[in-house]
Parts: sequence; C-alpha cells; structure tokens
Amino acid sequence: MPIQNLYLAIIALPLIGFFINALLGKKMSKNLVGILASLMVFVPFVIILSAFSDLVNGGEPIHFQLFNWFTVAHYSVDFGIQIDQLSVIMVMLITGVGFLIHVYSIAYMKEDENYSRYFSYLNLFIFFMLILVMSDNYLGMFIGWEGVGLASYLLIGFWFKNDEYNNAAKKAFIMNRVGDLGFLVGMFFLFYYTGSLEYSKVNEALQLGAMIPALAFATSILLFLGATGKSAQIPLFTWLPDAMAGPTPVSALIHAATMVTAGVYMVFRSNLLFSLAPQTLEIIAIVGAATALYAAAVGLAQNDIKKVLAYSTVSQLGLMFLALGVGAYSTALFHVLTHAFFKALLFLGSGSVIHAVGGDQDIRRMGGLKKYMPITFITFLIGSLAISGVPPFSGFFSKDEILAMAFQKNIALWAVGVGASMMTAFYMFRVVFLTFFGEFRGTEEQKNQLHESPALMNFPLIVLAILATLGGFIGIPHIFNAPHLLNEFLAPITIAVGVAPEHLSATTEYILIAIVIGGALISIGIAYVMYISKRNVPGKDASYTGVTKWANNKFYVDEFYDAIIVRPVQWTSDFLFKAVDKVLIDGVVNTTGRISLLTGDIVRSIQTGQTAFYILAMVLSVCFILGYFLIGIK
Amino acid sequence: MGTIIITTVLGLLGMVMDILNLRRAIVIISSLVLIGLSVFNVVSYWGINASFYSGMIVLDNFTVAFSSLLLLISGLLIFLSNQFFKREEEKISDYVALFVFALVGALLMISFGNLATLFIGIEILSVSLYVLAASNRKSLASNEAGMKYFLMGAFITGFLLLGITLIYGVTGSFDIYEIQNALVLGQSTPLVMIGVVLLVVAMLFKASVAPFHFWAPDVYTGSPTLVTAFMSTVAKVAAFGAMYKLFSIALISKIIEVEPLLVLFVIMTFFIANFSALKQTSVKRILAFSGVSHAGFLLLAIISSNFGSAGNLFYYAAAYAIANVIAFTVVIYVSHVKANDHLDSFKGLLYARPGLAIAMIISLFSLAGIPPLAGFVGKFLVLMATIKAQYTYVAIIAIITSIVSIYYYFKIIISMTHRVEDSTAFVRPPTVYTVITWIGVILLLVLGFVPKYFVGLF
Amino acid sequence: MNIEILSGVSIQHYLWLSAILFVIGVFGVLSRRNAIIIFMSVELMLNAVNLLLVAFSKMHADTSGQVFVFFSMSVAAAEVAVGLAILVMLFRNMKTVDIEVLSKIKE
Amino acid sequence: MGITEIIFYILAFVGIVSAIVTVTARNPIYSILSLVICFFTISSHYVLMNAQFLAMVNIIVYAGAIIVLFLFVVMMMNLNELPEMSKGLIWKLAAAVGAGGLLLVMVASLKVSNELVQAQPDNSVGMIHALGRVLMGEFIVPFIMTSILLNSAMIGAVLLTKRENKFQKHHI
Amino acid sequence: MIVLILLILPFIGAILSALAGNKAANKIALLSTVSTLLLTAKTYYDFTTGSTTSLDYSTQWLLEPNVTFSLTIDGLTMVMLILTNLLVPIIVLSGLGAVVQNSRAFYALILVMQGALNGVFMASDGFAFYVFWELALIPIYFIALLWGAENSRKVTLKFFIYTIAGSLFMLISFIILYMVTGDLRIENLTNLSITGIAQKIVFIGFFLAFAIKVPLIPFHTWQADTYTVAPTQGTMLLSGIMLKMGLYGFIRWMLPIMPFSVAEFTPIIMTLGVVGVIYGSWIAIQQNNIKRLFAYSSLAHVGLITAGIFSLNTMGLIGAVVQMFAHGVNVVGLFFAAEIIYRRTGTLDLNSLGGIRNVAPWFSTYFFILLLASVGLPLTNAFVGEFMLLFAVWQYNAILGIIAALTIIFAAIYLFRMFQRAMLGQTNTVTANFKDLTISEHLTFIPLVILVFVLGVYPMPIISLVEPVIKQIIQLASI
Repeated sequence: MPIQNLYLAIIALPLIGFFINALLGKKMSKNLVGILASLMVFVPFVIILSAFSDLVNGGEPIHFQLFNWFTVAHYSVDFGIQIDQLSVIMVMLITGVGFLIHVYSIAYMKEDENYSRYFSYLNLFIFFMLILVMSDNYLGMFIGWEGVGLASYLLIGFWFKNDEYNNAAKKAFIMNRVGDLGFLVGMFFLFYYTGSLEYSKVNEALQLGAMIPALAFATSILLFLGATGKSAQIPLFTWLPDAMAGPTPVSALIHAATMVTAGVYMVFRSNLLFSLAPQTLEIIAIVGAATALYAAAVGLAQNDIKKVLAYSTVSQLGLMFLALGVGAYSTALFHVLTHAFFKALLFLGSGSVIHAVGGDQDIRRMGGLKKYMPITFITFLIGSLAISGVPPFSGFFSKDEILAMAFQKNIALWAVGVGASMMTAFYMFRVVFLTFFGEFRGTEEQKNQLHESPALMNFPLIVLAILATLGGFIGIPHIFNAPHLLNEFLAPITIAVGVAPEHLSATTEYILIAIVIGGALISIGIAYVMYISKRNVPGKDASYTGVTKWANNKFYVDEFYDAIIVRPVQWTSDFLFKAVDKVLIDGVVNTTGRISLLTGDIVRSIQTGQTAFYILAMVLSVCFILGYFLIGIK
Repeated sequence: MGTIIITTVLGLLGMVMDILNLRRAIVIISSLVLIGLSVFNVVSYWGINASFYSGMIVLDNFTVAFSSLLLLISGLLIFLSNQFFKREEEKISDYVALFVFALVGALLMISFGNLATLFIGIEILSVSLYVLAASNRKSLASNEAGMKYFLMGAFITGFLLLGITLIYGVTGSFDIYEIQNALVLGQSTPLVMIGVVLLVVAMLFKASVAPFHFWAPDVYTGSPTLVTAFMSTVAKVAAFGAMYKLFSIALISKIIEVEPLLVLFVIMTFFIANFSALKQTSVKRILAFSGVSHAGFLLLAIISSNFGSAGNLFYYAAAYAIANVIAFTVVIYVSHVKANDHLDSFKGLLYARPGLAIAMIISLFSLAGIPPLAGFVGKFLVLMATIKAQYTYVAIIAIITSIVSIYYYFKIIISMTHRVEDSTAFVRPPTVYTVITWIGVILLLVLGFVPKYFVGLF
Repeated sequence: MNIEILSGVSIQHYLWLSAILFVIGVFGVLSRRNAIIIFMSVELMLNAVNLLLVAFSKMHADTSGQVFVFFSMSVAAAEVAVGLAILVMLFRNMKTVDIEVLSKIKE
Repeated sequence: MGITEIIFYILAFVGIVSAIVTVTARNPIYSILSLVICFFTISSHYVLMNAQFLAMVNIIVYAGAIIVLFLFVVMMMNLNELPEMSKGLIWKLAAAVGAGGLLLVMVASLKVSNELVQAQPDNSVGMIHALGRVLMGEFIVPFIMTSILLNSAMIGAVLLTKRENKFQKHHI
Repeated sequence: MIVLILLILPFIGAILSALAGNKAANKIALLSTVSTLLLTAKTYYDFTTGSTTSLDYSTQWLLEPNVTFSLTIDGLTMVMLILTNLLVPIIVLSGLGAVVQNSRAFYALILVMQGALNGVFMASDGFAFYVFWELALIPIYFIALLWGAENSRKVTLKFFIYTIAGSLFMLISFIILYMVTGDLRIENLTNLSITGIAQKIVFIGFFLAFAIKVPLIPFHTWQADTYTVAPTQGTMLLSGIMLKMGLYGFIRWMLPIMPFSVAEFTPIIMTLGVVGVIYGSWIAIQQNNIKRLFAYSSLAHVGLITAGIFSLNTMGLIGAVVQMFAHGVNVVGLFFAAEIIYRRTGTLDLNSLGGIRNVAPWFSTYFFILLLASVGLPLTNAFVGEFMLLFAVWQYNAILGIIAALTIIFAAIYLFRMFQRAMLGQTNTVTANFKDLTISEHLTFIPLVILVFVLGVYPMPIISLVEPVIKQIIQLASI
C-alpha cells in the first residue's frame, strides 16, 4: 500500500534522520548534518500538506494499522496511524514550525561542537511528537508523550557539563513523569471499561455508556493530570521556566510551539470523555485560569528574556486550558496554532538577541538593539503585538475567542483571563522596550560585537512573523460574518460538543473585544511610560521588595515544593535505608544469627570437659528414662 | 562369615609380618585386602539369609552391605596410616593390627545373632579404640582423650552388661530371635523395660547420641586425627548398624515404647550438636560435633523407618562416612603440615592445594546436605520418612538445625578461601591423600546421582 | 511371686543385692577423683552384674548365663589391662591420676 | 530362715560393706583389699549357686590377676603416697543424688518381677562339663573372638606403656 | 532427548573450561554458551513449528520413595531458557575485557550455574526442581566469595544461609506434597485435594523459598550487600537470571498447586510486592553506590512482578513473564555498565564520579539506553511488561495499582540522578582518563541494546509463547 507507506514516511524520516545524525553525524560536515535534518522534517511537511488538502476537499481521514503490538486476553493494542483533521493540523504545525526552527538552528548552533548530536535530538523529538499526534490510540500517544519528554530531557540538558542544566533537564523529565502517571492510570480506566485504547473504539464505547459519570470523572481527571505535566499547568509547571536551560531554538520548538501543547491535544482528542465529566472541565478551567494569572504575574518581574517568555508560555497555556475547560476545544487549538507562531517567533527573536549579545540573557544589560538588528526588532515587535492581543495580529483572534467563550461560561474566569492578558501585554512590551529601545547597557566588548543575525536565522523569523500576523484569519469571530475556517474543519473531531454553543450577542461581543484591545493598549502604554519615558531599568534582584520580590522569585513555589516534597522524600529515603532497612529488617536477620551464636556459646558450655560431669549427666539421663517408664507403666 | 575370618587373619598376619620385617608392606596389603574384601563380601554373600555357628552370626543383605561399607572405609583409612605414623614405623604393625581388630569388632557388631557376639564385638572395637585414642603418648590431649573414652566406655559397659543380663533374666536366652519371641509374648513390665533401656542407652552412647554424646567431641578432638576419622566413621556406622539390628529384631516389640524418648534424644542431639559447633575453632572439633549431629539423623533414619527398614540408614551412613573420610583426610594433611587443626591453618588451602580443598568442599557440602551430593539425598530420604511417620515437627527442627550447621561447615570452607601470603607450608601431599579424597568424591557423586541402586536394597 | 533359686533365697534377693552393688560402683565412679578407684568401681559394677547373671542362670537352669560371665570376665580383664596401661602412661606424663586434670579439652 | 539364707545375708552384708569401703577408702590399698573381700563374697555366692567352676575362675581372674595388677600399679607408682584428692561437697552430693536416683529407679523397677519364670532346677548347670560343652559348642565364636579382644588389649598395653628413648613426633 | 542435551551441554562446557588453561577458559566458555544458545534456538524452532521432536525427558530416579527426574519444555520454560541462554553468553562475553584470576574455575562455575538454571526451568518434577534450585546456589556463592570484594565472606555467607534456609523449607513442602500424592511430578501435583493446615504449611514453605530468592521485602536484606560485593558477572547472574527463579517458582510451583492458600495470602503478597516497589525505589533515591542503587531498583522491579503474578490475571502473569525477560536484559546491561565504570575508575561511588559522558560517548549512549529501558520508556522492552503489570495490579485493586505505578516516577528520579552524577557534569581526576569502549565491550552491549528495542516494539513472540501456559495456570489457580 504505497499511500500508507507515504504517510509512514512522515514518521520514519525524522527517525532516519536521527539515526544518521547520531551514528554518522560526527563524520559529516556540519552543513550536511543541518540540511539533512531539516529535510527530514521538511519532506513530511510536504507530504502532510497533500493529506491536508485531501481532507479540506472532503477526503476521508486516513487510518490504518501497522501491526499488533501486544494482545493479551481480549486486550489488544496495535500500532496504528490516524491522520484526521486534528492530527493533520498538529502535524503541519510540528513539521512546519519544526522545519523553520531546524533551519534557524543551522545558523544558531554553528559554533557548537556537538552540532550533529543536537540535530539528531531535534529529529528524535520530531519523530516522537509525530507519533504522539498521529497514533490512533492512547498507548501510541503515550509513546510519543514519553518520547518527547525524553527528547526534551536530552535537549534541556544538551550542555551536560553544566550541572544546573542537568538539574533542569532532570526536573523536567521527572515532573512530566508525575503527569504521565496520571495518564497511565487514566489509560487503565479506559482500557478496562471500554476494552480498547483506540480512539474510535473508545469513543464508540463511551457513546454506548461504557462509563458512568463518576468513572468518567476519575478517568478524565487522571488524563488531565497527565496534561498538566506536559503542558506545565498548576501544579506541575515549575519545570518549564527551568527548561530554558536548553538552546533557544529548542525552547522555541519544544517548550513553546509543540510539545507543551500536547496536553491540549490530548484533551481535545478525548473531548468526548471530558464532556462526560463536567466537573473535570470546571477544574480544568479553574486550573487554566489560575495558571494564566499566576504565570503572568511572575512574568512581570522577570529579567531574563527567556524566563519572561517561558512564563508567558505557561500563561498562554493556561489560557488554552481555560478554553478547554469551558468546552471550547477548537478555540484552544486555535490558540495553540497562533501561539505556536508568535511564541516561536518570540523565542527565535530572543535567540537572535542572545546570539547578538554573546549569550547574555538579562534584559537589564541590553537596550537599544533596534538599530543594530532591525529585522529581529520588527519581527519581535510583531510577535509581541500578537501575544498582547492587538488586532489584526493572530493572537488577538484566538485570545478574544477564548475570552468570549469564558465570558459565556463564567464572568470570573473571563476577568482572570483579561487580567492575565493585560499583564502579558505589559511584560512583553517591557521586554521590547528594555531590549530594543534606549541605550545599550552591556559591556563595551559586547557592544562591539552587536550584529544582525545571518540570513538563515532571519528567514524563519520573517516566515513566522508573517504567520503571526496573518494566522488569526483562519478563525474570524462570527460577528464579522466571515467563516470560522478552523472550527469548520475541526467539526468532525469535536463530536463531544454536540450542540454548538450559542453565540453571544453582537453587542456584548463588541464590548468584550473593546475591553481586550483597550486593556492591551493600556498595558503597553504603562510599559511605555515606565521604560521609555521614565527610562526605568529594573535593579538588581536583591533590591526587590514586597510583591515584586515575591513575583521575581516565582512566589517561592520551587522552594515550597522543595520543602514539602523533595526534602521529605530524600529524608525519608535516608531514613528507610539507615533505620528501617539496615537496623530494623536487616537487624532482625542479623539478630537471628547473633542469637544462634549466643545459643551456641551457652549450649557448648555444658561440654565442661569433666568426665565426672559427663558420667553424672548420663546417669541422670538414665534415671530420667527409667523414671519415665515407671510413671508411664504404672 | 568368611569375611570376618579373613579380616581376623589379616590382623594376625600383620603382626606376623612385623616379625618377618615386612613392615612397609603391611599397610598397603591390609588396605588392599580390605577394599578387595568389601567387594568379595558383596559378591559372595549377597542374597544369603542364614545364620552360622548356632545363631551367633546372622547374615543378611543388611549385614553384607554394612560389612562392605565398613571394610571399604577401613581400607581407605588404613591406607593413610603409612603417612600418619611415619615417625613410628616400627610400631606401624601394631597400629594396623589394632585398626583391623577394631574392624573385626565392628563386623561382629553388625553380624551378631547373639548378644554375646554383640558384647564381644563392642568390646573388641572399644578396647582397640581406647588404645588408639591414647596412642599418641606424648600428647596430653591424646592421653586425656584415651582416658576419658576409657572411663566412660567402661562405665557404659556396666550398663550394657546389666541390660543384657536383665533381658536374659526375663527371656532366658541371648539369641536375638528367641529374645524377640519372648519379648513379643511378654508384658512391658519395669524389669523388661529397664533391661531394654539400658541396652538402648549403651547403644546410644556408642553412637554418641545426646545426652550420651559427651565423650564424643572431647575424644574426637584429643585423639590422633586418623583415629578420630576411624571412630567417627567405622565405629559410628557399626554402632548404628548394631543398633538397628538390635532394635529391629530383638527389641522390636518393646522399642516402640522407647520411641518418644528416642525422638526427644534426636531433637536434643540436633540442637546441642549444631549449636555447640557454631563457635568452634578446631576443625576436628567442628567435625566431631558434626558427627554428633549426623548421629541424630542416623537415629532418625532408624526411628522413621519404624525399625523396619535399613535402606535409608545404610544410604545415610554411607554418605556420611565417605564424606567424613574425605574431610578427615584433608584435616590429617593440614594438621600434618601446620602442626594443628585450627581453622586458621586452613587458610589458603584452596589456592595452594586446590585438589584437596575442592574435595574437602564437596565433602562438607555433602555433610551439609546440599544437592546433588549423597548427603543431600540421604537427608531427603530421612526427612521424607520422618514426615511419613508423622514426625513433621522433628523434620522441621532437623531443617532448622541444618541451617545452623551450614554456618560451621562454611566456616571451614571460607577459611580455605582466604588468600595468604605464604603458602609454602602446604607441601605436596602424598599421592595417597589425593587419591583417597577423590575416590571419596566420586563415590559421593555416584551415590548422589544414582541412588536408586543403593536405596531400598533391603 | 517369689522364685526361690536357693532354699529361702529368691531371685529377688539377688536382684536387690546386685542392684545395690552396682549402684555402689556407680557412686564410686561419680564421687572419686582417683582413676584407680574409679577403675575398681567399674569392676565392682561388672561383678555385680556377673552375680546377677549367675543367679539368672541358676533360675533358668541354663548354662549360657554362666558362659556369658566368662566373656564378661575376659572383657573386664582386657579393660583393666588397657585402662591401667593408659593410666600408667598418663601418670608418666602428668604425675597424677586425678581425673579432674583431664578437662583440658572442653567446650 | 534356713542356713542358705543366713549365709546369703552374711555374704551380702560383708559384700556390701566391703564394696562401700572400696569406693570410699582414702587409701587405694584399702580399697583394693576390700575389693578383694568383695570379690571373695561374690565367689562365695557362685559356690552357693552351684557354679563352682565360675567361682574358681572368678577368684583366679579377679583376685588373682586383676587385683594384683591394681596393686602392682598402685605400688609401682606410689599412688598411696600421693596427696589426697577429694571432690567438693557439691560433687559428692551430686554423685549421691545420681547414684541414689539410679538405685531408686532400679529398685522400683526390680521390685515387681512376676514375669520371671523359673525353670526346672538342673544341677548339672554350672558344672565344668556342661559349661565346657556350651562354651566350646554354642558359644565358640564369641569365645574365639575373646582371644582377639585379649590380643588387642595386649598389643594396646604394650604399645602404650613401652618406654622408648627416641624422640617422637607429636601427632595431633 | 534434546532436552537432556540442553541440560548437559553447559556442564560439559564447565568441565572443558575447568580443564583448559586459564587463558583459554573464557573462549571455551564463550563457545560453550554460544552452542547452548544455538541449541536453544533449535529447540525454539522445534517448539514453535510443532515439530515432532520430543521435549520431555523422564526417568525413574528412585523407586521407593517414588521419585522421578523429569524435564519438560513448554512455553514458559522456553522463555526462561531463551533468557538464560541468551544472557549467559553475554555475561561471559562481558568478562573478556577483564583479567580474571583462576579464570578456568570462574568460567566453569558460570557454566555450572547456567546448567543448573536450565535445569530449574526445565524441571517438571519437584525433586529435580529442588536439586537444581540448590545447585544453582553453589556456583554463585563461590563466584561471589572468591572473586568478590574484600568483605565478601560475611556477606556471601549470609546470602547463602539465608537463601538455603528458604529452600530447605521448600523441601519440607515438597515432602508433604509427596505424602499426599506419592509422586512429585508437577502434573500430578496440580489437582490436589490438600486443604487446611497442610496446604498452609506447604504454601509457606514454597513462599519462603521463592520470596527469599526473589527477594520480596522483607526478605531482601541479603540482596544489596551481595550485589555490591559480588564480581559483576556474578551480580549479573544473580539479578539477571537467578532471581527469576523465584518468580518462575511463584508461577509454576505455587499458583497451580495451592490455589486456596494463594487466594488466602494474595492480599498480603500483593501488598508486600507493592510495598517493595515503593520501598526499593525510595531507598534507591539516596544511594551513592551504583551497584547498591541497582540492587534496590531491582527490588522494586521484582516487587512489581510479584504483585503482577499474584493478581492472578492473564495480563498480570504474562506481563510478569515479559517483564522478567526485560528485566533480565536490562539489569545485565546496567550491571555491565557499572562494571565498566568500576574497571576504569576503581570506584562505584557517585560522589567521586562525574563527567564520563564527555570522554566516553559510546558508553554513555548504551548506558543511557539501558537506563531508559529500566525507567520503562515506551518502545523499550520494559514498558510493555510494566504496563501489563500495572494494569493487572490496578485491576486487582485500584489503590494498589496507583501506588505501584508511582514506580515510574521513582525510577526516573533515582536513575536520572545516578546518571547525572556519574556521567554528566565536568570530568574530574577519577574520570578524566576514562577510555571509551573496547570492541568486546561493544559486542556485549550491542545485543542487549538490540534486545531492548526489539522486545519493546515487538513483544508478541514472548506473549504468544507463554499465553497458553499462563491460561492453563490461571485456570488451575482459580478456585
């Protein structure tokens, strides 16, 4: 079946790229490595475009099985590929943005000695990510799910000589594993109650009522736990800011555009299940809103350009989950797309900046860069506008849709969302103003080296800037009477929603839009006043006080986790080893031995060596025996 | 019967050869004759169930098998005496004669058909062993061992004699079959039981079953090692053979009443012997206590067969005796080159003399009951019979104390595995040591692998 | 009940007498330290038993009991010979016949 | 009370007393001498029971050989001049308890002896003629083996006591 | 007959390598193990193709008592044989790079061990099983004692006495079974009508033997010390194959024979298993000796397998077998990695290691792959088994299942911590001169890594081999 092989190639090519680069990369020229790796992502992109066009033109989703993974009793899991509307969008996103980031990396990583390893990891990541979105069952998704975790681990800890980076990588992996536990157990529920893990069969069974609401709640909450890990939601978000230890393109690809949105994908994929459990949705909405607000608040006081972006990512992911929580699955995906464009753009832009200043990431030591690197400046500005929700940039559309949906559900959620996006606008422009305006505040040495990035790096910036600008038009609010292309395309997947939500009245909608835009502009204005007009530059970390200090220190969540989880675990481990294992359990064993030896000492002391004693003992024994018989016989 | 005569003549011949100045040949001729005799014995007397000389000697398969075992083991041990008594060559014929006479006593003990034969057999064996135990005249330990053994042995002879007398008083005969008949018909009055008990006690003493075992560790420790080897193999096997014959024929109707006590003694033996051995530092003494603990198993083999079958007893005895021959051979070698048998003297043996050390390890494994060696099969059979006889708790005690026993057997093994700086003390052992140990090892393996040819013969 | 083996003397008498002599022998073995005396006590025990054997032999009107006494005597003789030899040797080495010195090997 | 009975009691009394003296006398010589007396009473019992040959042998073997041997050893080693070694009170008590216990159980057991049956008295029993027949007929094997026993004892005695001047290696 | 040859071949190899010189011993051992492997492959072929070759062997070993010596190969046995005979050549191969004193004895012992292990798995009557069970202990004891670390004597003695104590209780159980049936062949033991206290005694006897061997908490304290002092090949044998004996015993000799007691004790054993999972992993978190860390991790893994077995669920039992296989492969690989570190640096202390990845990329890669397999990453061999096991435990009791599933977090914590501290970061004086792998070391790792992926992606061969056996066992085990 050649057509299947073609789709198989989507997955296979990145894997092949991984193997070639991993095994032979050292011997190949750097350019070859980069080009090969990029091609291995680009070709799938082209293939998926054809699938996309098929689907757009009303073609059937592609679904086929490769082979049986395992079958035990009536439980069976196959390796299956499913390319439907949802997958196709995700694959396009992954391969498309992935390709751009590969290209960007060719230039960005030029100097690194482990160039080929880097690209092999990237390809590996793409491979797993594609498995994640193309599998036709949960276990397949889980393969990708864990696989991207692995790739993320490898890439965060790419510079493994630095132990801080390693810690960050380890933290990311372990936190993800906490989520994976939820995913795994959630799968058990699905497997047991629906008898399968294949999406279509699961949905079929769910529609037939395979799960009572309580079960659906348990299952969905467990799956959501998985999603919080991968998508950095409260309470499992702390790894993402630390994950910025990896090379910047990695942050763009994995920790902004693709991997972290896997949680959204998963919830979307399981929308039927989640719709069966309204309580879970409420929890998701609340968690999403809280995450959005919290991360935005932390973002206000960060001075590391990548950290700011990281927190903004967490915050945006929170918004996506807010959308999921209010049942607006396709809206969440819409934001995934736009976010991928502008956040990848921002990260790559920041990478460009970091590249220019020689690796420094602190915005307090930047400034005035717009004249040195205009392309970066413009694209970064576009990204910032998009994330701030300024029309007509893409972020506006998706964010507006989310907020409208939230408003419909619960005004408090909406308010939180608005608050978060206002903060977002503020801190993004704080970054823009501090980085690109004013005078350069770094060292002379750095100043002399400031330069615009090479074309290979600018090309992705430009492409992404275009996407960030125009991407929003695939989902135009209904009040403008244009078709919402995305929603229509995704309609077959969102079986769960059943009845489309009622649209808000036009007036309300206009008011909401106005508030969002107004809020964004106000925030930008404040930032302008603070950082351009007053030329404020944030001081040293130590100088912070009050709320700012708390925000700068991420409200001490890491410390909190350290105190209530990490330390107790370590302490308990020591205790178990030293007290329970060595003293108690082994002590019992050793004491048995010692008691035996002691008994030996006592017993052998009756061997006194004195003949008279021996004879006496024998005589007494004989007396005893005879006495026994006398008593027994009479 | 021919076997006993030939053995007796062999002993006398040895003394004659001494006169004829053929000392060097005595040892070799004696042991070869004995080993040959063990084969001859089986070939010519197997399947004969008969009594000789007015029932003084009773031959059956059981007797033949035990005789051959005793002959074989004695043959192997006497082989060593050439080396062992090297410094006293002029007395070698005396030693060998004493060994052979002791063997005659042992043979009488298991072929008796009359208590007189048993009594004389026991005394021949004992008297020879008293002398042999004390035979290292300059060693205080040997003196002490000989004296202790003699005192207690003579004392127990009184009990034995009293027991025989009382049985005679009740039954009017010394013939085991007549006693059997008389006792089956008679009641278990105190007079009968006191006779039975005293006989049993005397046999338990010879077999070193607790609480009549006290002599064994001390005497084994003090005696010259070759004598210890002889005592712990030939004497013990003979004692158990005699005990079985006595219990299963003469006392069969009354021994059932002693059975609870015997079980108690078995348990005591396991407990005392195994725990006492734990902290010993002399290898000989460890083996002495091990011998006592195996006496428990041997007695258990007799009890668990309901005094009706000696298959397990023979198998166990053979496994035990052969393993002991190997172990003592190595101990003799080591105490020869190191002048003592302390555990520390064994350090480095594995690296210096791997052949001997491996044989020793195998024999200790067999004693510890680790498959697939004969010792394991023996324990397996005995435990099986024990549980079949509804003595599950005894089996469990046996198992638990066996676990304890592993500790002291392994103390020896571990000692041998120490690496030492200077292993020159371990001079090349005479070939005969190596040959004997490996003959033993092969026997152990054969017994272990194809037990079906040795178990259930009678 | 009373089996008279002699006129007026029953087997019971001899049982008692032998028992008493035997136990005196046992007591001697237990209570003395001098090896010679212990030997003699053992001889006493053996003789007590011999007496009983003869009495039984008389009772059963059976010669074999008396024959057994022969064996018993020769055993006693042999034991004494060996025992005294050991004793002499011990005495040469230790200059004593106190059996309490024989407790070097213990535990 | 017949004459036999009276003789029995006298002999028994003398025997027991001399036995007690044997095991309690301080001086070994006294012990030996009283042991001789004891043996004589036993021999007398044998005569009483019509076992004249045995009585004779008893005197020859015990009084004649064994006791002389004892005496010889005691004299040779001057054992009677050795400082008295006496056991502690506790030991003596223990010995008494042990022996007493044994006596108790034996007496208790021997008290009832109704299972003993008397055969038709036969005066030839104990006569040398009958004895010889049985000894050389039925009991020939143990009889011959007794020679081995004595042989062993002989070798043993020689082996152990023969003095030699040569250096001897210690065996362990 | 092929069964008998398969049994004897390693012993012949042992004799040959004992007779060979110290230099040639390892080659002869390798040759022997490889030929055993080939024969196993042939047996596998016969087995799967249903060829008429008889896979049974039986002979009367004793007439009275009626004891036979029987060997049989069925699906479960086949899997265990493949595991054993696949890993032993690798273990032998792993020693090629190291200098072993008295290597002929060393390799002879390894081969004896292999023979005994094959015997344990093939035995189809209680006596043969017991004999091989004990026999397997001896070579490993000596390997650990003679080629182990300085303080090996005490530790190995404890190990030996501990394990043999367990097996002796099993002997009692077998004897009691014999009293009931008059026979020890497994097919006659399964439909027993023994109940009540007798079944409990039998059960406890078996349980002690297996639980100590596995080891199941709280019978595990011999394990970490023994693993640490034993030479690495010994540790590989111990952890890779030998502890599977206990698990195999659970499946083969406990479930079908004592269904009532199993049902009665299942809650306890399941709890012990799951507690073991948490306990082992938890302790592993703070361990600084690599081997000790692996030992505790092994404790966790086998706890899970035990729990899976006693869930009495097809999924659980098959998962257990799959996981046994996977664990064998992974743990051998991990210990080999530890061995390489030890060979080159002379230490296994995490505090003094670090930065090895800078200097030994190949080694790091293999190590990392095996580590991932041990963590249970999907597409590696351990994942499928772990998934099935957790699923089965979860089916038995959801709470236990969730607790057991914590292992996926813990495993990541301790293994990644270990990897980071040993392999990542800057090199130091200890690790600066760390040489990357030699050819023979490559050859050792490669098959393991291949197995990791092959079984991860396609575990069906194992599953289809054991499924009929497992179904039968479950049928017998369900009351």
